[in-house]
Amino acid sequence: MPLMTLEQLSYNYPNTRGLDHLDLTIQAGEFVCLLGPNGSGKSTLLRILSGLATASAGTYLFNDQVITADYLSDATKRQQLHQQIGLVFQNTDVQLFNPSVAEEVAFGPRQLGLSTAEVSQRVTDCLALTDCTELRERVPYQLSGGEKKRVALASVLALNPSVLLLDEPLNGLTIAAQQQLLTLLSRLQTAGKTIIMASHNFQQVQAVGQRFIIFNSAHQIDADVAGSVLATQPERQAQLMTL
Amino acid sequence: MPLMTLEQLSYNYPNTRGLDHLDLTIQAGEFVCLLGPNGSGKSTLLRILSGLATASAGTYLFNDQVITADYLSDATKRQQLHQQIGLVFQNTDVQLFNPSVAEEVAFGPRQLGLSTAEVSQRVTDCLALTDCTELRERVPYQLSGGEKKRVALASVLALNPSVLLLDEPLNGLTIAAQQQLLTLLSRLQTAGKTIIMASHNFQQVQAVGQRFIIFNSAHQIDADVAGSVLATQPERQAQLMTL
Amino acid sequence: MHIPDNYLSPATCGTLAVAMAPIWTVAVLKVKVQIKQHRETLPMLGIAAALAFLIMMFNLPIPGGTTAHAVGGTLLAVLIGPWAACLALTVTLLLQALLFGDGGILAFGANAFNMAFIMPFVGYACYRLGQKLHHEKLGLAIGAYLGINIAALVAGIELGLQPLLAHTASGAPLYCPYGLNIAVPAMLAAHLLVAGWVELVFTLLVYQFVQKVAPTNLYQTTPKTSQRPWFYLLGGLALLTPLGLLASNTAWGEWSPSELKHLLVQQHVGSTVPQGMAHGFHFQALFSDYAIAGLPVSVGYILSALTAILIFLLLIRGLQHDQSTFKN
Amino acid sequence: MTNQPSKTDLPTWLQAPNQPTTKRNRHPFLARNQRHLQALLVRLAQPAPAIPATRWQLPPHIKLLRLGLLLLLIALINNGLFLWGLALLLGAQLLVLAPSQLRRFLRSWLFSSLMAVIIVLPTYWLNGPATLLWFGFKTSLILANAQYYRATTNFQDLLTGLKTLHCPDVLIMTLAIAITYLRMLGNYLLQTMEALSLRTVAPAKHPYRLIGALFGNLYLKSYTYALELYAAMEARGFNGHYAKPATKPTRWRDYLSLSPYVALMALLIFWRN
Ligand SMILES: Nc1ncnc2c1ncn2[C@@H]1O[C@H](COP(=O)(O)OP(=O)(O)OP(=O)(O)O)[C@@H](O)[C@H]1O
Ligand SMILES: Nc1ncnc2c1ncn2[C@@H]1O[C@H](COP(=O)(O)OP(=O)(O)OP(=O)(O)O)[C@@H](O)[C@H]1O
Ligand SMILES: [Mg+2]
Ligand SMILES: [Mg+2]
Repeated sequence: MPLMTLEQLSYNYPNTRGLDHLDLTIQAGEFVCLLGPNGSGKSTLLRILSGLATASAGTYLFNDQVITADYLSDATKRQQLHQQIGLVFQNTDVQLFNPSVAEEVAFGPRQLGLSTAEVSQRVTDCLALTDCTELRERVPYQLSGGEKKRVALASVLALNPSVLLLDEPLNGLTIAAQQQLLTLLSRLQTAGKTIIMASHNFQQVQAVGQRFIIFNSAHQIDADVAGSVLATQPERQAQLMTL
Repeated sequence: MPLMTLEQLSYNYPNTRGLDHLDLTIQAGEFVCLLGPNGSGKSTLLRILSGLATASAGTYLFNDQVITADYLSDATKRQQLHQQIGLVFQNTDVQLFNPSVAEEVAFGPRQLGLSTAEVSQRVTDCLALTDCTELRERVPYQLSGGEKKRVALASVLALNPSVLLLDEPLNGLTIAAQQQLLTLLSRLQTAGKTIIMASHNFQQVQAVGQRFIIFNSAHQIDADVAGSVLATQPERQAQLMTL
Repeated sequence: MHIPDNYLSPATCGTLAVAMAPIWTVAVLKVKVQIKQHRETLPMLGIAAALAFLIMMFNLPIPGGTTAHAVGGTLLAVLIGPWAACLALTVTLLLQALLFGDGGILAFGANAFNMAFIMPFVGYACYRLGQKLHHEKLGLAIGAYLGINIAALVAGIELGLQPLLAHTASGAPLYCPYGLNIAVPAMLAAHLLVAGWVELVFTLLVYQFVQKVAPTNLYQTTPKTSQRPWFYLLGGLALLTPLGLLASNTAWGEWSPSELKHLLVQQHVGSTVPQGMAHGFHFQALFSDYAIAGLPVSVGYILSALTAILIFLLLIRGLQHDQSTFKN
Repeated sequence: MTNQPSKTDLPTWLQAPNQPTTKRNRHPFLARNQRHLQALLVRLAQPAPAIPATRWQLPPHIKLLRLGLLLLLIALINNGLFLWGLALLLGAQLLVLAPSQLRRFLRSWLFSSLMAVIIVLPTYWLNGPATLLWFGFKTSLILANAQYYRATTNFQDLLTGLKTLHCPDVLIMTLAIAITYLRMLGNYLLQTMEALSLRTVAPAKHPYRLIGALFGNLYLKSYTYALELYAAMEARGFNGHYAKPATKPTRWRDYLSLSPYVALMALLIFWRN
């Protein structure tokens, strides 16, 4: 049973098209990279997958449930979906709203009804994983761009979602931090999480991604290749490098 | 006469340090790249240079004028400064406030009192340079991340400032767009503009930058090397690659 | 609390708009000084206006299962200063009236008076008083609650005076049909019981957040300022009273019952003279236990003008007290 | 900085699959507010298109003056026939609207009129139907005129109109910034609420505390934005004065278009004395 299935899914913004008739199946445990030019629909797809927006046409199935506006209007069902899917926004500014970094990360776990000790354990772990331990007592909105990005990731990780959606998580990180993040993501995948990540930099994600979905500027999927296949196609790799 | 001079300049945010005793001289016509870990002070330096913030200690001279809070409180002087220095923010969302992309780009030239024909010429040119022609009638806040970045750049270019400060302008752009932007910047430099750009990706800016200022996580300048010197130091290059 | 159009007579609207004029003038002058010191004040004004708009459209859950929204007058006054808040709220109200159909266009002056003047200033005065007594949060809470309730009271009075000020010869009200005995309790009950608490909780929580995260971003008071503007204001109000008298006495196009019957018959709406018209005294009877009802309209108007002035004096008293204590 | 493998060793809880909890969420207010905000943003993104240029467009300030005069007249006049005439006049103007615009006009006009009538409904029992009818008629006429103005005026026109009527610069600037920021802050608030709802995996114990954080953040954020935006605007030549795009000079016939209303008003005052 696939984890997520899109069938002829389209999404229209008020005046523009966001996605155009996508067909896509994602299995649990995959590491998928979304690539494509600016404005091709990567962020839009992640919004659909996370249930922030619902398809204008076509269907989206998550765990064999059709996700519609109706489905999402049921608070309990929406909550269940959100527990399983974590999204790190492209603009992480909007994601941080608590008065301190520690509280930001504790926000999710606390809702789950974990004990105080468990919550603080999670906070410490997540901050360590994303190298934010020193920022613990800082105010999120007063951080530098890259710091915000890492805190946002930590706050999503703390929920331990089984599907992680990441919208250009490498942007604004130093090369070292990028490497560290990619390693972390591979580990998470090994631990059974599904990871879907939008990125521009094929070179960086090449090593970790197992499947590459390439959008074109018509908001459609141009190609959907497995990493193993790609490894045998050097000319395609070269083309992706200069996307 | 140097264009910009910093002397023992420090900047403190309410609770944290932003910059720690910088000494720096920048000549007109240079292409300077700022590198360094997250939170090392790159954005803060650009804010100081653009007159958005003033030093907590030390002095900043622009064209032999000491830029202080007093100096900036004079509207005419502040405006003169701002007209010479254009800044593209790290979070470009803040920069876009007009109802359409065309108006966004036209805002500056119109304020300068150019004729309607000149204004529309500039708009067309700037949109073409940044590959935004198709976005002309779109609403700025409804663009994708990378599109916003390009529009913000176009709107600053339209003013034809003599100094361009760019805070991580490559983030979120596709590799092709990054290349195009870098070429554009080199051309601008050839045309006599001073360009100061913060970036994480040494590899990408290596080809265009003529001088590299490397910050450390103590908010100080670690190294300040010319591109020509760097070319003879492969081990240093390798180190910068993994910064 | 947005009063829509046609609830207030044009005379009342005019009076309140003119009453706002000196306040706006002072606010613009004050804010100009503020801009000189902190140039971010100008964009901050616009932003505060946008913020107020968002606050007013944000539905907050209340225990009964329904929702209410806060106005944020007191909160803005504490965040950006009362004068700036006055201007910002004015802009919000203008925007709502002209582009979003929230609150009347003619009634703009009245709405501005209630929500952009009374609310922030009452709230701010309480806050400063609390600050002086080292209970600023208590002051703020009381200010938020009192601010919205006094504004509601004034709105209720404005509405409730209409049947007295403007009616046809036979006594049928031309504008808001509810007298003081209905309008005031209705407005007050809604605000004392629900809206006031919503405003209080909302104000406190946002304030707490800002204070915890960035205390420097709260409005820092500047030392004592002159009292003169207040007297201009009072003078203006006093001058306006006769004007209101002129405008409010009778209505044009006397609307006699027989004429109306004719009209209504023509439109097949009804063939008899409407109840309220035929028994115009019913209306009077409703107000019979009201002392004002027996008085000529002009006297009633003067009384209400006096009441308004008195409320102002009380307000000023509050502000004065805390300003002079701030000096030491 | 080197990559330490220990840093990315996963803690055990992160390796385990998550256990979904099911608790009822009693506060769907976030979702509702999201919808409202979305509607607002859509509205702000597509300012009402002005009526297709017929013979001549009224300049913005004349439009504003006309609206004021009209509303004042309707409020003052208590003669059914006159009001009827004004209603016909408006109806004729409505004919020029595009069908879709007309539908939108009708929808919001009917809705707001209904609201107004509901509020005064109890007067039916107090004063009889006449007061109710009369009030309802006048109110809906006023609302229709205001709504017509809204349907045919975009934001820029309003600003230009106010500017021509010599509104203080501070006010116009504030208005201009307010509408800009309404878009930005609205968008920011919407996205934050989306992010919040994604992480609201169980009923919030203190929904109000969340709201405090939401708006507290919005304020602080906007404070920073204020500084940066102002610099960005100044950097682009903005000098504290609102530069309006050149407008056509007002012609005599623009003023003439106001004359019926002025005449009516004069009549009104004259008649009364
Ligand atoms: N809020 C919005 N309203 C209207 N159109 C939008 C909105 N957000 C995005 N779009 C448009 O939808 C299309 C897809 O946008 P999307 O954000 O998904 O692109 P993307 O692939 O994430 O691009 P980027 O790499 O620049 O982030 C683009 O044409 C964009 O202009
Ligand atoms: N508004 C603020 N308030 C308080 N501290 C801040 C603020 N902005 C940045 N800082 C802090 O100042 C230091 C320098 O930040 P700056 O934004 O200049 O870093 P940067 O080099 O641009 O980092 P990045 O690569 O992540 O963008 C950091 O420690 C940061 O946490
Ligand atoms: Mg995107
Ligand atoms: Mg930065």
